Amino acid sequence: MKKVKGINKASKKEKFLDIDGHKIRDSFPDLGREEKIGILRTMYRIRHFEFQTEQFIIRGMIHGTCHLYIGEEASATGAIAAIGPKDYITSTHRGHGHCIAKGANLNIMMAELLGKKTGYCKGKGGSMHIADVGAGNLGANGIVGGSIGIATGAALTCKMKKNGRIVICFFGDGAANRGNFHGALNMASIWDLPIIYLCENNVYGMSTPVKEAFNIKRISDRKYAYGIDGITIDGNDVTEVYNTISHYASLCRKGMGPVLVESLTYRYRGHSKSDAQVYRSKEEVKKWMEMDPIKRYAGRLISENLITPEDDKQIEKEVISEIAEADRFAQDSPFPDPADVEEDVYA
Amino acid sequence: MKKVKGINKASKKEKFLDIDGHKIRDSFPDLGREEKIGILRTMYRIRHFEFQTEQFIIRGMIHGTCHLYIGEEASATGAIAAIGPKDYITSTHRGHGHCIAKGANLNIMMAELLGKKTGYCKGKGGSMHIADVGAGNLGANGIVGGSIGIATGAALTCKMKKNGRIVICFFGDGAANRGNFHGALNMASIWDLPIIYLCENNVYGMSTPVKEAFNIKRISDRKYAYGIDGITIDGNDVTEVYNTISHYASLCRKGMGPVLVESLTYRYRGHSKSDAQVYRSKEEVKKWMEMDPIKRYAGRLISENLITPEDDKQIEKEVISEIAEADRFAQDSPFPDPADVEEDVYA
Amino acid sequence: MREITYLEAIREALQQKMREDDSVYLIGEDIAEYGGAFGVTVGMLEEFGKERIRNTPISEEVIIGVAAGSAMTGMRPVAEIMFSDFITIAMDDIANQAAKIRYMFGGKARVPIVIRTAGGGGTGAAGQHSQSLEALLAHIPGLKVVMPSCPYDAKGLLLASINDDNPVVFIEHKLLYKNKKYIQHVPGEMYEIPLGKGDIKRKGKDLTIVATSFMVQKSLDAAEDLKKEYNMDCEVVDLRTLRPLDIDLILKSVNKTGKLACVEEAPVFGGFMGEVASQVTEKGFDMLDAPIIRIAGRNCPVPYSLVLENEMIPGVERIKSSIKKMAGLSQGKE
Amino acid sequence: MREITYLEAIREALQQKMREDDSVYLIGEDIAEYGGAFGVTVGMLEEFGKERIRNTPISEEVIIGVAAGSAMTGMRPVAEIMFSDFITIAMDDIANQAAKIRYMFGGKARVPIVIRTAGGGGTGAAGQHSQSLEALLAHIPGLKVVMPSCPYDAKGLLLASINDDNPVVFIEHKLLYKNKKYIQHVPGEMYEIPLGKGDIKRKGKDLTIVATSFMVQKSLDAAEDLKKEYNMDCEVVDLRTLRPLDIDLILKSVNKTGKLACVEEAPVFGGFMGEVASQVTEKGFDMLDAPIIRIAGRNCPVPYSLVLENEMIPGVERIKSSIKKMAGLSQGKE
Ligand SMILES: Cc1ncc(C[n+]2csc(CCOP(=O)(O)OP(=O)(O)O)c2C)c(N)n1
Ligand SMILES: Cc1ncc(C[n+]2csc(CCOP(=O)(O)OP(=O)(O)O)c2C)c(N)n1
Ligand SMILES: [Mg+2]
Ligand SMILES: [Mg+2]
Repeated sequence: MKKVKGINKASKKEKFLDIDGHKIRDSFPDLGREEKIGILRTMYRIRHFEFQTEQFIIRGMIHGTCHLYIGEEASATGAIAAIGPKDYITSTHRGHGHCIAKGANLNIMMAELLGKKTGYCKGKGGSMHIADVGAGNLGANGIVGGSIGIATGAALTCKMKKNGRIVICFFGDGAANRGNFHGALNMASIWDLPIIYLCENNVYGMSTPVKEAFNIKRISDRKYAYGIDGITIDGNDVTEVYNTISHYASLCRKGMGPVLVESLTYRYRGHSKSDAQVYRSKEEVKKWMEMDPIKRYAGRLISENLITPEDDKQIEKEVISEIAEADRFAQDSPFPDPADVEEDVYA
Repeated sequence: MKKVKGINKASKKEKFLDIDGHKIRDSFPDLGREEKIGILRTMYRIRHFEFQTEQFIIRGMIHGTCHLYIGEEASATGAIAAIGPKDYITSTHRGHGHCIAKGANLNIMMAELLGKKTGYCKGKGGSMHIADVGAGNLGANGIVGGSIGIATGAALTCKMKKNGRIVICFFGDGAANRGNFHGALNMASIWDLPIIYLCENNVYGMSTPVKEAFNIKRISDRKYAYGIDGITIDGNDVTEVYNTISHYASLCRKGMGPVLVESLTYRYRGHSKSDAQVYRSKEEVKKWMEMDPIKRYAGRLISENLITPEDDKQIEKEVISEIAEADRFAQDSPFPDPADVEEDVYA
Repeated sequence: MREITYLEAIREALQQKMREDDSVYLIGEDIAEYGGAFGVTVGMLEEFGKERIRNTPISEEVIIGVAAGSAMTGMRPVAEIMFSDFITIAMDDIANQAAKIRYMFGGKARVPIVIRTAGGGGTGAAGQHSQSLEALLAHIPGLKVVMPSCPYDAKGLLLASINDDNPVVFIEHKLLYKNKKYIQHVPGEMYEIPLGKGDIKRKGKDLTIVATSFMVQKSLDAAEDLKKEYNMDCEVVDLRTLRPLDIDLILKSVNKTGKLACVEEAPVFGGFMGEVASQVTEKGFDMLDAPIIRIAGRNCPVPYSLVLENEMIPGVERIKSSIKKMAGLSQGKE
Repeated sequence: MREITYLEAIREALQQKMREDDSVYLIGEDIAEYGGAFGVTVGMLEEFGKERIRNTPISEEVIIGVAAGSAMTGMRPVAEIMFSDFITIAMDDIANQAAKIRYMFGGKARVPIVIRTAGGGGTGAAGQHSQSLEALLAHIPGLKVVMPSCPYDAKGLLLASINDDNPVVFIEHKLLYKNKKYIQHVPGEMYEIPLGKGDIKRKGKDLTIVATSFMVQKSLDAAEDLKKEYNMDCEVVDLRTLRPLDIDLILKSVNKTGKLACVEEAPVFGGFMGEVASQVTEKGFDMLDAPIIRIAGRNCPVPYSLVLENEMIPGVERIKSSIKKMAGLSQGKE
């Protein structure tokens, strides 16, 4: 990791937090009320989008498989709130949350899930390949870890073009054992690329518990293999995620090079469409649901008097009608024309 | 890393060494005179085998390429002297040294270099693929890092068959950035496999200096990524190599799981047949040659009165005539029959 | 007579072989508690334990490398690559290591591994979970490539693959696993179907269809329809193994029918049927009354949307119309 | 008129393009100080600096992944995979990412990368450093595959590849790099040879030889000999690009000659020429006076020993004797 001067000197009012032994500036208070509410709204959007997706699954309307992000909303939302619209992200097979947080249009997303011509990929990609390149989302990826190299390449563009942008590369705990994780973090480190590797540790890779797939307690300790900084955070606390990513985004922009952030979270649903969940107990799921990221954050906004419980309900209601609209749009949209199947292979 | 009881309690006479901050038992004194001389003989064998190979190259007698091990003899010799004949090794593109140390027949090796039917691979493999499976050498490998998975699999056999054997997986610094290094060390760690990953850090991977390919000072620090033990040793000191590998071989047999040993050494010659060596200075090469592993070890044996300078010369002379005999054997051997080209594809 | 699914036949082969031979073990992702992404190994952890049902991290290349290394030292691993698309990640360990070790070592090593993997589309899983990559594997000397089309073959071919001393890639089809339409009587005891022998799945005299995996089933359906509708009698040859290829069986059939249609699921360009068509042209040119046709996937990745996926992958209707056109029975658009 | 080698032509294309377009950069192993394993990029570090001649650790899959990600965001990387055998390590990033991104995203991304790599044998480098793996790549929708056979083509095709908005695999042949026999006049300015167009390297009327890369040169030598010795006039078609394939050019030639011999270096089984032969059979069946033959590598890995390697890889003599046999000029053993 390259030494860079710390983020702007603390003014008198500034507070520093101790997160996992790191001194991280508390930048959440800098956000205006609307921005803070926006974070809540995004989390609701993700959750209700996924509720709707789940309904589609139950009703047999999704042709392929789907991986729901329910329970992990704070991770994508907090991280992406901390970067700019021109910054890049790469996503995963469990990508709806990242995509929504990066500002995707819900109608177009939902149309893609139903395989419609109006979808982000004209029905060619589906859940596992939704991308929104214009908005800086370089795509979900059906290959676990598949976007790690791509994200690193985007960071190289940022560095070579000196455009001041950075990249967040999202991936799961399971992906942290892929070979390209290793090569990419090493390459990003020797080249000081502006990229945040954000490992969403949701306790399982499909059925395999992290404690069986790793012989280390903290995935972020892999920082020692690459000479970079690393930190493990509460991925269900959207403000902690926000503060951490703000901090490292700023350092990345100053040339510090990559960082490995491990965000501890949990998926409430099964791995995919079909999963009997024999590998975990109902109690475990319940325990995690008690730390629900949305409830926690809404509670914070209410306790800080930024919103009332009624505002909270109202926001959720608004989101639900957005989703209903997306549902309508998706269902009303036409299917692609089979004659176009060989289009879009080549530019 | 699994906790296992240390190697046999120190008797009064036993000495422990501090190597890289690790307490390592000095087992070299346990060796008899003949064994100690055997180590010197093996190093001479490797060096003169390579001198002969170099002659073949200069005379245009090697059809393909070759990677010479000159200067690195202590690493293979010390490590393999510390394990048993039934234990396994895997080797690399720079594999002659490992193969000789594991007891290969020089005639048959040299015949392979000349593409002869009498060679280890019947002329089908050449330098980069010499294997001596019967002797536990699972082969050189033309793919950098290519044998890391194979070695890990051999260690799995040892564990599943409970045969008490262990594996040394040799590979270069360059290979430590390959993706399969990552996956294999992780897998060996979670399964406590009896394997010593021996990274021969010879300062360069082809033309790329270690300091450019890594952002860490010690490759052995990658132990932190897998929860295993690791150590960096002087790979040009054959007794240090011997002591270290003896120590970890014993722990491996007791179930400790894998270890990552970084052996610091240097290749005197260019990377391969054709290498202008623009990436390093003559001074650097000279500096390393002053720490020549063979001279150092011969000096030690002489100073410990185990051999005289004349013995040393005599041993080298004997080796030189072994090599001359191998040269004759190889040159006198017939080429394979072209009609057999499609043989040995399938069992 | 008990009838079982393709999935059950595969599981039974694994179980029976593992009971017989301690050196056989399974290695792969989510094969233990979860029983594999498609449920093939459900219940096997309970019977054989963690040591022999080795659940791994996500590390395809290491799964194959480890399998190869353990095979060289006396084990007989059956490795699972969850989706055949992920074969690409392990391609060095498959094509440069496992396949070549024996040859490069001058015949002085054996690498008896089976790589089980689920291929094919039709599940809406899109471009990275639906491919038929057998052409990439069949081109590599040192590999054998097996693609069973039904429960009976699945069991017998899998046992032969495990007993084989070479690396064998065993490609199963996702749509066959649990499909009740294809259940079949499968003997309870162990038996082997030799690798390198094809099988006539339907006798006929008018035209030869050569197909693999699920396309055999679709071809059989098409043949039935063609018989009913046009009294055209197609012979359906199931390759069973792509490498070694049973070219003699194909030539014998073409010699009788004079016409050959090759059916595969992969994109047609550069697909395996190019090899079949070329060999038949080379060795049976004079037997042919008409150009050989290939009925195969469109030249694009497998798309997500059902309407597109159905267009990309050859279905019974496309097989029929292509054959009708070839036989001059219709102008049917290919 | 200056005449330069294949290697010099490639280097010139890279240099000129990099001078013109800042978004073009090189990424690969030992391409900086060392100038690449074969010397292609010698001197380029000095001119373009470390940022644009990016020397990497040994990490083939990441080289391609990084190239793809930077291409999606505005760069035009030229990635080097030192030996084409190592393509296997990057196969997921090539086949599942770079090749499919555009399609899977519904046409909403571009991945303009060139993957330069050295293919072929004849150097005694044995099984893992001598392969011709183009068949694995040409089968993947979304990739273009280019194999230049001479300096003029190398420069023009490389410039067209860099200017192309798709992932292009550009396979160079080791034995062509510095061979003075094949030096050629190459224009000093930049020019493009369109991808997807083949080239007639020798006109003839008696038989069509379709070949790729170094095999084009061997076929030309064979054709000269056949002319001298038997007054047989072979037309030699250089595919130049395997995908897209210029089937029209091949058919035009076969229509004239009635005979087709396909020559490639890869093992024949499952090789790319199966596609060529199949398409010609499908579309030009009536043009053919004789079965198409394939003259290709033996079905084994490339062996080390010179005598074996010469047997494995088709040489001028084998090309001649196979063609003579086909044309009924001799009983010549194939
Ligand atoms: C290379 C690869 N191997 C296996 C799979 C099958 N698979 C899909 S998701 C998954 C688990 C991924 O775990 P993790 O990275 O932790 O993400 P999570 O699903 O927990 O969000 C697996 C094994 C895949 N898609 N790609
Ligand atoms: C996967 C792969 N990439 C690249 C190469 C080309 N190559 C051969 S040796 C070498 C350097 C290896 O460095 P290291 O592992 O340190 O071993 P050393 O040569 O220093 O002994 C390279 C890049 C290869 N053989 N395999
Ligand atoms: Mg997970
Ligand atoms: Mg090295």
